[in-house]
Amino acid sequence: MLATLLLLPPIAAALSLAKISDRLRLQIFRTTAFAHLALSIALWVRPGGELFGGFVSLDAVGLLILSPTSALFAGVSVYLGGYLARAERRSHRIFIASLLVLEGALSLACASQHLGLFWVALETSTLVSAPLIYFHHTGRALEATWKYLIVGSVGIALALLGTVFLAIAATNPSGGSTLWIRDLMAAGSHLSKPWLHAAFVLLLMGYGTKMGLAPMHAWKPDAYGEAPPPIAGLMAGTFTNCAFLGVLRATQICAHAGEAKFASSLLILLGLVSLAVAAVFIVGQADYRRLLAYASVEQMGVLVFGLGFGVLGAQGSLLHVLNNALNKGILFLAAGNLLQLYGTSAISGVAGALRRTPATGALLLVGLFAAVGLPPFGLFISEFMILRAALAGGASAWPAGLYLALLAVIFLGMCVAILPMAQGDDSPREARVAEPLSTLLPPLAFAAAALLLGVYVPPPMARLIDSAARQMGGG
Amino acid sequence: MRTALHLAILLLFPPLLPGVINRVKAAFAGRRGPPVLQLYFDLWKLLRKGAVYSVTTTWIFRAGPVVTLAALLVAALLLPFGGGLPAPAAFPGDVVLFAYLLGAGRFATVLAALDTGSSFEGMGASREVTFAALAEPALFLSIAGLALARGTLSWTAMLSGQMPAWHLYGPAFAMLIGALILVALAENSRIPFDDPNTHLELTMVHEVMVLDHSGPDFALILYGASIKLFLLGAIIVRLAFPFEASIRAHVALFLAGMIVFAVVVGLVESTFARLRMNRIPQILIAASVFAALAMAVILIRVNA
Amino acid sequence: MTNVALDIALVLALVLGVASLGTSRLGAAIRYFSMQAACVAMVPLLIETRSGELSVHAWILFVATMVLKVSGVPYFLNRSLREASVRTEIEPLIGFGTTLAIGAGLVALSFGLARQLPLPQKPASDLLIPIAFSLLMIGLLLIVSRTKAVTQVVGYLIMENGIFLFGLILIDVFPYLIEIGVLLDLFVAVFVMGIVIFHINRAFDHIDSHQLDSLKD
Amino acid sequence: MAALAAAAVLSAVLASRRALALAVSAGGCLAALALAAPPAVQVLLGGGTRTLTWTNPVLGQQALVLDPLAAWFVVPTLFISTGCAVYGVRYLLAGDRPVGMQAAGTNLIVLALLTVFLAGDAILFLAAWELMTIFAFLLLTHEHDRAEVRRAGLLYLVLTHAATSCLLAMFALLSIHNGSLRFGTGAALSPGAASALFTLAVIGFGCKAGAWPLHIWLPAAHPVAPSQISALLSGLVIKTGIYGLLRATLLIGRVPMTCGAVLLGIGVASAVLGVLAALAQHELKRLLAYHSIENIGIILIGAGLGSMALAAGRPAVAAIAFAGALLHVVNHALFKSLLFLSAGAVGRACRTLQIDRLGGVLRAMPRTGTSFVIGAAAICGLPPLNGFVSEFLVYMALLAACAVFPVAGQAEAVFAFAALACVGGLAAACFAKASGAVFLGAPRTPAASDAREAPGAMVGPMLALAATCVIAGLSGPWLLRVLDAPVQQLGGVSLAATPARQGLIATAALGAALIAIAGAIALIRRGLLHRQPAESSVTWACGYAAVTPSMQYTASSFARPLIAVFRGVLLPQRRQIAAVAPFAATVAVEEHSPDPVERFALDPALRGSGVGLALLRRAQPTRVQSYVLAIFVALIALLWWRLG
Repeated sequence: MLATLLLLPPIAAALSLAKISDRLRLQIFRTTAFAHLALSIALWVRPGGELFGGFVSLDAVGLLILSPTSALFAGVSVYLGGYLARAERRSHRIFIASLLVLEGALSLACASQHLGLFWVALETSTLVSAPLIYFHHTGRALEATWKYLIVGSVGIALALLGTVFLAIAATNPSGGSTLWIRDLMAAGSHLSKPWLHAAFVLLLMGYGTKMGLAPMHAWKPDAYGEAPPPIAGLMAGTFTNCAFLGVLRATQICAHAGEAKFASSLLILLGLVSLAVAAVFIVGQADYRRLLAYASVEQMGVLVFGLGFGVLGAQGSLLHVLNNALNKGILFLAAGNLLQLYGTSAISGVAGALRRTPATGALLLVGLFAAVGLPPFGLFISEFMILRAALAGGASAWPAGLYLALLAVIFLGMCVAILPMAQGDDSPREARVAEPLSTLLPPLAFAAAALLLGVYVPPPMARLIDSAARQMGGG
Repeated sequence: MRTALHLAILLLFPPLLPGVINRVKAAFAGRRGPPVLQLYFDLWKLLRKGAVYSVTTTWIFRAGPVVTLAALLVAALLLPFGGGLPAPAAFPGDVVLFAYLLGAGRFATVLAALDTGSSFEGMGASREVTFAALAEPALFLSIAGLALARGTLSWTAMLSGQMPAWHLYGPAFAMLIGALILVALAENSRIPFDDPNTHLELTMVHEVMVLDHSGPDFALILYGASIKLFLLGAIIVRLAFPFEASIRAHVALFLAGMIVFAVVVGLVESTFARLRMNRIPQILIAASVFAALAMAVILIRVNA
Repeated sequence: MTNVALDIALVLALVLGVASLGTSRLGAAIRYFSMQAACVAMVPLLIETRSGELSVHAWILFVATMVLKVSGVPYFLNRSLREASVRTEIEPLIGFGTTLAIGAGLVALSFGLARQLPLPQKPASDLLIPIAFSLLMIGLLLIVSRTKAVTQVVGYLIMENGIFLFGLILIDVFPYLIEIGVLLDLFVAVFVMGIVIFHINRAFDHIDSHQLDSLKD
Repeated sequence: MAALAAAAVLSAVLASRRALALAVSAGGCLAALALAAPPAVQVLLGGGTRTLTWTNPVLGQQALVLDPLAAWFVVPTLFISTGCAVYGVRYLLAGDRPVGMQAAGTNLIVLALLTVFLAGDAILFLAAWELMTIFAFLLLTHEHDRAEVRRAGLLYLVLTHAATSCLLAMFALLSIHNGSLRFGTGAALSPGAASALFTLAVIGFGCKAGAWPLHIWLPAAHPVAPSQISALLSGLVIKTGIYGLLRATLLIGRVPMTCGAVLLGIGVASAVLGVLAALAQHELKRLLAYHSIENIGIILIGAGLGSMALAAGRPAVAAIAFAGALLHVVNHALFKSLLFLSAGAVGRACRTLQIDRLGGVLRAMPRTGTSFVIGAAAICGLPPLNGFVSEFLVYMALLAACAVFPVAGQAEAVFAFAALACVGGLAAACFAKASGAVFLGAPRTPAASDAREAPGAMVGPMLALAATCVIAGLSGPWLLRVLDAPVQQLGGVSLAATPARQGLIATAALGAALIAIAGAIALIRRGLLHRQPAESSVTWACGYAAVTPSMQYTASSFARPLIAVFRGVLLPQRRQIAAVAPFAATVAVEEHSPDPVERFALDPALRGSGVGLALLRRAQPTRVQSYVLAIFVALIALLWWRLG
């Protein structure tokens, strides 16, 4: 089952490269994405075993990150039908193929048990997302793509270095070493401390660049601001989570080596810096796509911040991963609808969406409320869990206080920006616009899922989060 | 029996006070002045007259005097006239009800004044509420001071058997009396706050509010005003003459005290000039300061 | 003997890196990189000869690096350069002299940093780690200080060479497949960057990333 | 509750059928009333609690708990929301905006309110709390095409959320201390920790309640909302802040006396500054909004005093104080919603709520006007109406505290006592101004003279509320019974064992006496007038014949002397166009008193941080080289920090 899941996207990618119509390509994508979703749901019921000599196997954390990835791809595959129909005509050959490779690479990243393989998967996903960002072929998109590539490459290079350092740290007396995650965890306190520390810094910086943690975040607003919104949503909701998986693995290893304190100081620092940077740029933001990008920086900050507080915090962070993915799905897809409807991504150019297109307007509001951590959406629960962990575990209340204050500032910024888009006077009054169902259903489904996670976390998921979080506790 | 005596004093005695005041003022001015019982005659005459109502008025205008008088009468039920004559109704906290009943009466009068739509009555109402709001802290501080000094929340207990208290709190009580006299003068629209005898509407406070009332309504208002004067006077008199005696002597003492009070008011009216409107708030605030000082003294003594 | 050869290869890689900091011609920068990659490619073989037999792994690594980095990558870069009219770095963000000075400082820093990180096992050469760090720093410096897109790719590649050197400390930790994957990814990266440079060239009529600054808040 | 949820869904579905959706919404409220009121009343009368628990996979045990304190808030919520929903049907149908959101939102906010009161664990409480904020926001931005409405909504949302951050922290800390998210009783905390938690609670709940100086959202939000929503907000939503504070005092347990003293101080500040600001308002609903701040202040005086008394070991005083606070919560809910509803009816009939443009509305709208006047008298605390009873208890508690507190507490109690007296006087002045200028006299503009009485569906709830105000004022002995359980929960002793018992009974009796005496006097008066027919004439204007309505004393002039006395606090701004020549065409004087907190704290803070953030944003790099440089520098810095 796991093998099918991993092999399906690349095969479909190859298929879509053949000379076939764009409609068929989209169909292939949709079918693959839904098959992928079905398979990953099936994996919840019957966990897959080890594959390829143990290189690939889905553990609790992997499954937790794979599931929203899969769901987001399925949603976007539906959404693209409506979106592309309204976008300019252009061959989708590379676009669809890249999407499929991306899905494959991300699935591989989730399932890889070897840090080298993980790195390869993530690097692949970085490269294939370049054509996705460049989809609209504008000068600005080109600039964004270039920046994304350079910054992303530097970041991923640092991650590679970190991986190598980890291997050096794990050198055993006989000269052998390992990059198997389970071996690294088992090595525990035998890891060489200075190299482990350096490795952790590099991995955090490297995968942090991919996540978009400040100060490595600068590519993010550019890329999300210029990529087609569904692609930006995919990146914000899946790609960054997979990069977070890298940070998670590194933290896991650190925790098992008894260096949890070292890791958490860095995680908390970067988390707070990300929150602060996001707060500065969210307040007064003039472009809603860039706004969402900074919101993503914020969420990433919350993720690593939570990870800095032991098992409790990791629980919150893992739940947050799921919620954030769904939330990004809602917001970016709604933003895509607005972009197509109003033809601008300037906040001042959009007003009265609730009147003009009630469904998208409502989605925007729901997405906003979910993003800023209001109930009944899941982010409320996960942010509260993280706060609680921060207060319970922290030696001082400062990080928790800063976290709350920054979240409040971000709340202000997001509301100031988005509320007038949804509400407000849409004069000159234009007729209501009927939107295709395909661009409404996916975000609605995400909203429903986000609501569900806020009200009731299914017990299997709760158990999985619990067991995954325990890995962060060391020992 | 005692209640009946209390009610009799309450209902019959008050209109005498304005008469006394007027006689004192006349004496100071070298005139003979109206008879002491003038107000009784006026009331009798007014009650038999008809009434004229402005076309702008509503039930509020008609209800004003009624509610005012009713509130004052109920307030009067809470006030003891001395050891032999406890209040017909006494309970912990009646001091607050008393003050709020005065407020209710004022509110009704003010609304009735505003109902006429006249700018003069609006002006009077505005002044009335302003001065009342500023007098409120002085009254309540005095009440709190007494309550603290006597360890009770009821008028009846507060104003009886207070000889020992005077020994302990003498200076404080003196200041309280000063504050209360100021409050009484302000509440009853007396000089130096207001001149009941002025003929220029622009300078009036209370009188201008009731310009449009006539006949029995006006009678109710005049009667109510005398009761109000009587009530505040009674507090001051009970506080200033803390003597207890047999009931008959006591009633005589109390009524004599009330007449002295009226004379004092008359003296004040004769020797002071009416203040400028914008000076009045300062005086009222000064009254509050008096009361607060008294309170401070009491606090020190209580905790000593 | 082999020790000396290893040291020579490493020092040569460093010198070539520093040279790329000093050159203004894009073609030369690509050439320096390619030569540096060749030096680095030799290192695994030289390390292994020190201990006696040469493993298959080392050979595969050598061949893959030679094919992909030494010939493939420069080929692509030169191709994207062919379209461009300007082939020199005219206005670097930081002057050549300054860059060289900073570069020297960073190399010194790298040697210092290497002292902070004693290897668990004694490495084949005590120059390995300092030079790996140096290449990393030089690469980053190149990216930061230059305006031409191609130079930045070269900077990235030099950085990558540094990481490759680190990887050589423990040859067998990466399975072949993953090692190849890493190299392939690098190659694809350069390929994609080449395409983007081509597009930039067409869209902006220059390959100067200097003017790519229209995206802001 | 199920009925409410169902009604919400139903009315959302029916959004296109305007009338039907609103009717269903009102029906939902009614059903909730019928279902939920009996158990709540039972709990109030019989004490005890009812609990419903379940287990959440990630958060552990959750529960809904109906204890006396919750029941005390639940009952008025049910009644008043039903009244508001019924009123809203006709009110909203008169407008031309979509009503689906209003219909569903009304049910949902009531649902959220009930959940807040019943929540038995931190997560449920916070979730319901925030949901209530969201729904309140959505409801009050009904007319969101107007910029001022959006601004008010935003201010509300952002401020209350910022305050909620404190609550998040407080509940998180509390749950860490208790080891569970379930609400316990009286955590045994060190005085320092208890004070910290209490401070967080005061900020968090105080903002929602509208306590000074966190009140700024309130006067902005209430006037722009539809009137029944203003009523709901002012009557119920801000009361959740009080509920939260009381619940928090139960959860935190014993706090040092200073905490209560601070709360009392906030209460006094809110009451005094609230009523002063109200006095300076020119718009009726804004004026009412400031009175909400004043009344919240009175409630906080009670709550703070109660907490002080508990700390001082005086449960009897605490019982009276808490009884006053609790009773005032309900009373304020009653008369404030009554006032907002009648103000809404006036606004709808006259198309303006500028006090100086109205006048004489009572004759056109007798039932609305009478309701308003009753509400006004009640809010001023005039006997025999309900407002008096609760203020009476607060006064009494203050007096009692004077006698038994340590000296600093005594001084503060005396100060609060005097301040409360002043507030009473000022409130009376303010409502004399409001009811006088709006309902009495002659209409000042054609809009006011064209007013027509509101339809029965709007008048009905108003009259019902007015009647409740009167009845509640006269039902002291009964109040003693229903108040007993929640007061015992908070203060530990029965109210019946305190002097408040006699006070409640006597005030009710004397209230009845007042009505009886007034009736008797009225009868006598009628008998006297019966003989002489009453004449009608124009108002006597001291000899001046050509009187016009515009010559009436305006509300602004009415309040002017008091504003002049308190100008040091109110800081009025005057704009004057003086007459330059005889018969000048334009002569104008305008005086506004913008909220000092907004003017001197909020606005400069926002402006300053806006400038600061803009400066930071300007430092943003735009070149890819800088992006990489940032990474480079961060890398070096982190390596230096952790390895160097």
